[in-house]
Amino acid sequence: MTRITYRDAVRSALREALASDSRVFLMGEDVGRYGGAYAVSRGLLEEFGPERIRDTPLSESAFLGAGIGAALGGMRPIVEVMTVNFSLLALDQVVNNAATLRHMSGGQLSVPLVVRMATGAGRQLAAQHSHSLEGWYAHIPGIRVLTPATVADAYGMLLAALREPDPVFIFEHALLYPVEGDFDPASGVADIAHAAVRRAGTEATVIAYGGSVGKALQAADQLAAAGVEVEVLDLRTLRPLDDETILTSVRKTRRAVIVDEAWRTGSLAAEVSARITEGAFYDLDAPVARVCSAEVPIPYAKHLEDAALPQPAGIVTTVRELLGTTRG
Amino acid sequence: MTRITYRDAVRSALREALASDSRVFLMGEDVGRYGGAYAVSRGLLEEFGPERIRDTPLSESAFLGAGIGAALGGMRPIVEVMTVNFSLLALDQVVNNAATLRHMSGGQLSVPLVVRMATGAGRQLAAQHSHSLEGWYAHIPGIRVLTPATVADAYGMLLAALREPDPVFIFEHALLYPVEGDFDPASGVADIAHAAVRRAGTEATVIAYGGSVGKALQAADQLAAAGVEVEVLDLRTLRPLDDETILTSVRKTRRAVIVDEAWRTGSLAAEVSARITEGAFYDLDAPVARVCSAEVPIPYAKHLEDAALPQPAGIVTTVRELLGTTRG
Amino acid sequence: MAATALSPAPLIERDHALTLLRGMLLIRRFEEKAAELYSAGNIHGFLHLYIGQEAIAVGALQALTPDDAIVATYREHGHALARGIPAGAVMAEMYGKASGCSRGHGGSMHLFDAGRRFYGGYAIVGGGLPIAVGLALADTLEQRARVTACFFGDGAVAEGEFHESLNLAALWKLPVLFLCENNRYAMGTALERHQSQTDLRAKAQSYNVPAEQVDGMDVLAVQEATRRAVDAVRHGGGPQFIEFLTYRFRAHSMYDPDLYRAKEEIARWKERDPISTFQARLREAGVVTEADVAQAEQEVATEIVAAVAFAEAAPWEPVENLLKDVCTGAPR
Amino acid sequence: MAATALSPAPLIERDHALTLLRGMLLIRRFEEKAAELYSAGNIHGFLHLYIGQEAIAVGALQALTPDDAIVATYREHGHALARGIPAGAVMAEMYGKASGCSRGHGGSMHLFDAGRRFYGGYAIVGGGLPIAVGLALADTLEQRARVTACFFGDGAVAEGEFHESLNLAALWKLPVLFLCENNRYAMGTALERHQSQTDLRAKAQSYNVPAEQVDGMDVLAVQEATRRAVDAVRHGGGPQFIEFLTYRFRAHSMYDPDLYRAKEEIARWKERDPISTFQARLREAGVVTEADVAQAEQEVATEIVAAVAFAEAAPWEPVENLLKDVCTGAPR
Ligand SMILES: Cc1ncc(C[n+]2csc(CCOP(=O)(O)OP(=O)(O)O)c2C)c(N)n1
Ligand SMILES: Cc1ncc(C[n+]2csc(CCOP(=O)(O)OP(=O)(O)O)c2C)c(N)n1
Ligand SMILES: [Mg+2]
Ligand SMILES: [Mg+2]
Repeated sequence: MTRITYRDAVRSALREALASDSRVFLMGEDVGRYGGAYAVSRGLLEEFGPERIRDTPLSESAFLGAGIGAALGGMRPIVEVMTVNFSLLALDQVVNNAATLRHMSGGQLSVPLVVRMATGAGRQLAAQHSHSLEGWYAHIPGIRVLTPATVADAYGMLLAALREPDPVFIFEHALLYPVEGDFDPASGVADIAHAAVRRAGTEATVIAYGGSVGKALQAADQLAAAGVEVEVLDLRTLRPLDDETILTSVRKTRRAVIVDEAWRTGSLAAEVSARITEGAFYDLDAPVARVCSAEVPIPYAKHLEDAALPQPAGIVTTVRELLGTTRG
Repeated sequence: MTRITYRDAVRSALREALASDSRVFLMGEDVGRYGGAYAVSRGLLEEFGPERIRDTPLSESAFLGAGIGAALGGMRPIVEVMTVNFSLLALDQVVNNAATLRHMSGGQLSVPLVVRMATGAGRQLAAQHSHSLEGWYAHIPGIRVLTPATVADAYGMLLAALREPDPVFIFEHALLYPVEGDFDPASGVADIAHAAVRRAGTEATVIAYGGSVGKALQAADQLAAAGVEVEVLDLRTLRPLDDETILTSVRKTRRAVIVDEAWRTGSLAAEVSARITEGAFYDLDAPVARVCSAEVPIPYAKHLEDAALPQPAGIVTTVRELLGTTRG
Repeated sequence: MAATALSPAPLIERDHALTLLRGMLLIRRFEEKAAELYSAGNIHGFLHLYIGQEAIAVGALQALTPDDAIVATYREHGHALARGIPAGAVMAEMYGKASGCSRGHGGSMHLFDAGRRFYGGYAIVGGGLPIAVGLALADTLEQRARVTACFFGDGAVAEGEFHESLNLAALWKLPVLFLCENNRYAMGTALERHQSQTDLRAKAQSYNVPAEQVDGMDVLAVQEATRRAVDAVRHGGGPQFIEFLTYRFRAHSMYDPDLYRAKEEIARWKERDPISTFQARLREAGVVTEADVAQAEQEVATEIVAAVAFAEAAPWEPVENLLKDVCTGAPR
Repeated sequence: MAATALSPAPLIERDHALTLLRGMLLIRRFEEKAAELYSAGNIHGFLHLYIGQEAIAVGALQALTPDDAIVATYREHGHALARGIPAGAVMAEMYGKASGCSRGHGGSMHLFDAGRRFYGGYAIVGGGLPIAVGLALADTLEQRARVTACFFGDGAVAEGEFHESLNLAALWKLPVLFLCENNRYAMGTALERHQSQTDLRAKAQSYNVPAEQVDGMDVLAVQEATRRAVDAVRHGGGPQFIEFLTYRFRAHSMYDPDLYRAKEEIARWKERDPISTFQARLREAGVVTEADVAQAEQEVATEIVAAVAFAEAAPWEPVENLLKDVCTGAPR
């Protein structure tokens, strides 16, 4: 076990995949000479050459679509879309091709494509560079959506994604890249079927994913200091959702708060809330609550951005309110 | 009061808008010579000329973006995107420009743009031509989302949209175009702030929008024949949602079923469910239920497509289950 | 557009002539039948007929080997049949049957045959081009001398995906053959009202992609031009672009009242019918006889009767299978 | 690229020369200060410096009237300042203050000034082009003889939105001036690795849009070429395209370690610094004196000190206003 950054974990998985399977290649804007906008692929061009570490023009739709085509052609492409914000330009390829080809062809075709992208806000990048659209992707049948929140998952989930015969979209929260965590180089492929309990607790379940898991844990610490033990669940995979782990926890704690950096209306948090209602209504002591982003194009100024995004303090307050509702 | 089709109602509103405001113009693929893919704009080219009824090339991103620019330039553009399926190609302009410009410019800019598009499945058009993505649009702060379900709304909501200083997206379910309904030519601008009770009832609230309202009413008829009176609510406007009307109804009936033609996971139905839980948890006699599309690229074959989409029978069954839960 | 001059020598070898003729006839009669079945309510959804453009699919696919790949649009019955997908499998698909080439999931707009490397069937205009680029990229990476042929219409040329795909293919010198079927209309919008530059070769050239303009009503011209282009592509020359000048004789789809084209324009183009003109040339040149043509018609008719019978008799996909092929199994 | 020859006669009238010089100096010094403030933690987010490209914004905007419109990218401090947005309002924006030209909502990448018809500040590459087309469409529909100038980089040329926008503008003969600042890199990707055809005029020409290539390091050449193009656009000639050959002297953004460019390449381009070469030419031609230059520097320095002071003193947007300008009021 060593300590490495999330960025290095992704790079290690890329390197391992490239080294062990000649069908694997990486393409995207500035993944080569530049080393990746977030320095994730730094050094890989030198190691694997320009055929397998391919810088693309600014053409999100074409190179994501080309990833689909290359997958159809037997390769195992890893497409890096620099950030989720730019992936809007390629959504047609995602929704209409990547997600449909297997079913629409009557099961003949397979699209073993992995798409990685940075997501999230929190760096004062303003309205066009701060989206959290993972929830949109989770709406699409035919693809899988992963949101590694830890160093171990950043590594293991990418390796797992490469084993899937269907398109897998991996969202890496940009604030996680420099974060350090424990890493076992022998850990290998991660389980991508289950959510994980990141902290056990009894009084409420705080459900989060990606960049919000850390905030949920911070809130849990603060609550624990005041004697309130909450369980923190990391969804890990947004599609398909692991209902069982969610419901098991909520049935135990009888209260749930979902944290989601997306705008509240139509967020993935709404889906989780609906599922909890559908699956554990009679076990709930209080309504399911959500802590999401304010419904505003994320502003540049720090104090405004902070106010727009979920924060540990807001999670703490919401948990307290939930407890208050039924206790007091 | 006369009876006209939904298609004619949209055309009447377009004609009225074009006649009364020289800043209004219509652009989109085949809106002119062809008369619109759904014949909505037939005759308008002859009446208003090619400057104001503009056929565009197949360039969804550019002509939707040009609509934004023209709105900034003082016009009142109506952009027709032939169907929601193709709007994926223009989502960058929607999310990053139309929705952000007012806020991102510190309130200096206004984008009085109206975008209309056909939506929905049910005509055996298969995976790439059967999307219901209104829920995605409803996620975006900075725009309004309307889903007229009646002839009166098809007319009045378009006129209302043209009065808004912000971008308004109108989703017209393609199956509604030939449907006839009552129309009062003097009705003018519709209220777009409120949901509407389409049928009063007491035992459950069936919440629907757009093309699903008719199915909800059919289900209500069947239930009524069996002595179960449900209330049918037409959301009408998906963003912003009219929480008050929803909660008032659900507090009365104590049970809710949401019908949504979108895929279940991450549907607008999830949002409505979450809001009901948040706002009326203690008034509920049973968990909120959803009737949505199956999570599959919509197949071509009729029996498969029918099985994939919400149907009145499924709504009836779901209502009965809800009632059963607490009664039996 | 230039009409191809009759070759002085026997224009073409008899067997091959009959292959081409039968290929075009199969498409024509198949689609006539499909239109009939559509009106009768046996086929639904959208149905885009290829009638008038048959020389392109038939001529171009002659130039490809079974190892090459094909990407087409929603107007792809012709390409599917010319590629050798059995008429029965295509018809059954349009009936929505489980024996259809896409198990009834796709319908007319989404024909697939993985074994024949027929990769669909794309109904979002321009959406197939990046896929073709990717298929070619796979071949390049694996150093396989295969070609990916990508068919699309003049309307697709306006889409951003066209632009991005041509640049990418050219930049990376990928073995893609871009085949533009310029039938002068994108739905009801005439070429000069959707392209500021109507000579579409100019587009390709702006990416440094060699481009040719070919009479799309002449199956031999199509075949020859495609052979040359395939040859260049296969030998590492990077992508090529061919603009076929053609016309659809029918409306855009079965929904289209076709009010935007002048009757005379349609009539003028019908004089250049790729099938009747080819037949006439062959007969004039003495390559085939009246009886040969009659026999070809007869064979095609029989094939179509069999295709319809196959489709009629074919089973439906059980509703229980609805969610079967969305993803593969559970995640590991 | 061709260097513009020195005019034999007095190259330029003194006042105008000083205007241009001061304009460029203001951008240069402003950005040097911004970089300093970024490192000091007063400015955050992304910061893309324009240093090296000043001749383009300054020269081009000379050719526009206050009635014309401007659309720019995330690298737009130069355009904003050249358009006359007060340096204080731009600096306050970068501080995230309510007195910023976008009330602190936009930051460096999203500068707006409706009154000056400065429509932003687009950070999705290519995303501003359709907006410019629409602004021009509004002018055409209202029969106003206004021009919309749209700035973008060489990288944007690969995006589908570039293609769609040029076709639309050309097809409808809209008064858009497409101004491509070809600084030879899209982030770390060199022109020849993102464009199959590196002569970008060929792209414009493929839409029948007249295109010129101009030395973007020569403010006078920029100004003259833009004037000619604006003239053609304003008089109904439809869109025009200018490719300015230029170079950014700094990294792509403050995050960029700039490892992909050769030191010598950077050094070579720095010899063609648009400010120092212009100063030298003016002095050689006797149009301005050393003292003039010193005074210009002094004025600019003063302006920047004032801008920083303004930004420092400016108020924050109250958090209560967070949701204020998302939509206007409640729906009626
Ligand atoms: C992106 C997109 N926009 C619009 C449509 C609707 N549509 C279907 S076919 C078509 C015309 C396409 O014309 P062209 O590319 O010339 O092909 P053709 O139909 O002539 O074969 C249009 C507008 C679509 N399918 N996809
Ligand atoms: C659609 C999109 N893709 C990727 C990015 C990330 N990105 C920002 S600037 C840039 C390079 C743009 O190069 P160019 O257009 O030449 O402009 P320059 O930065 O040289 O001024 C990239 C890739 C983006 N902002 N938008
Ligand atoms: Mg066409
Ligand atoms: Mg550049």
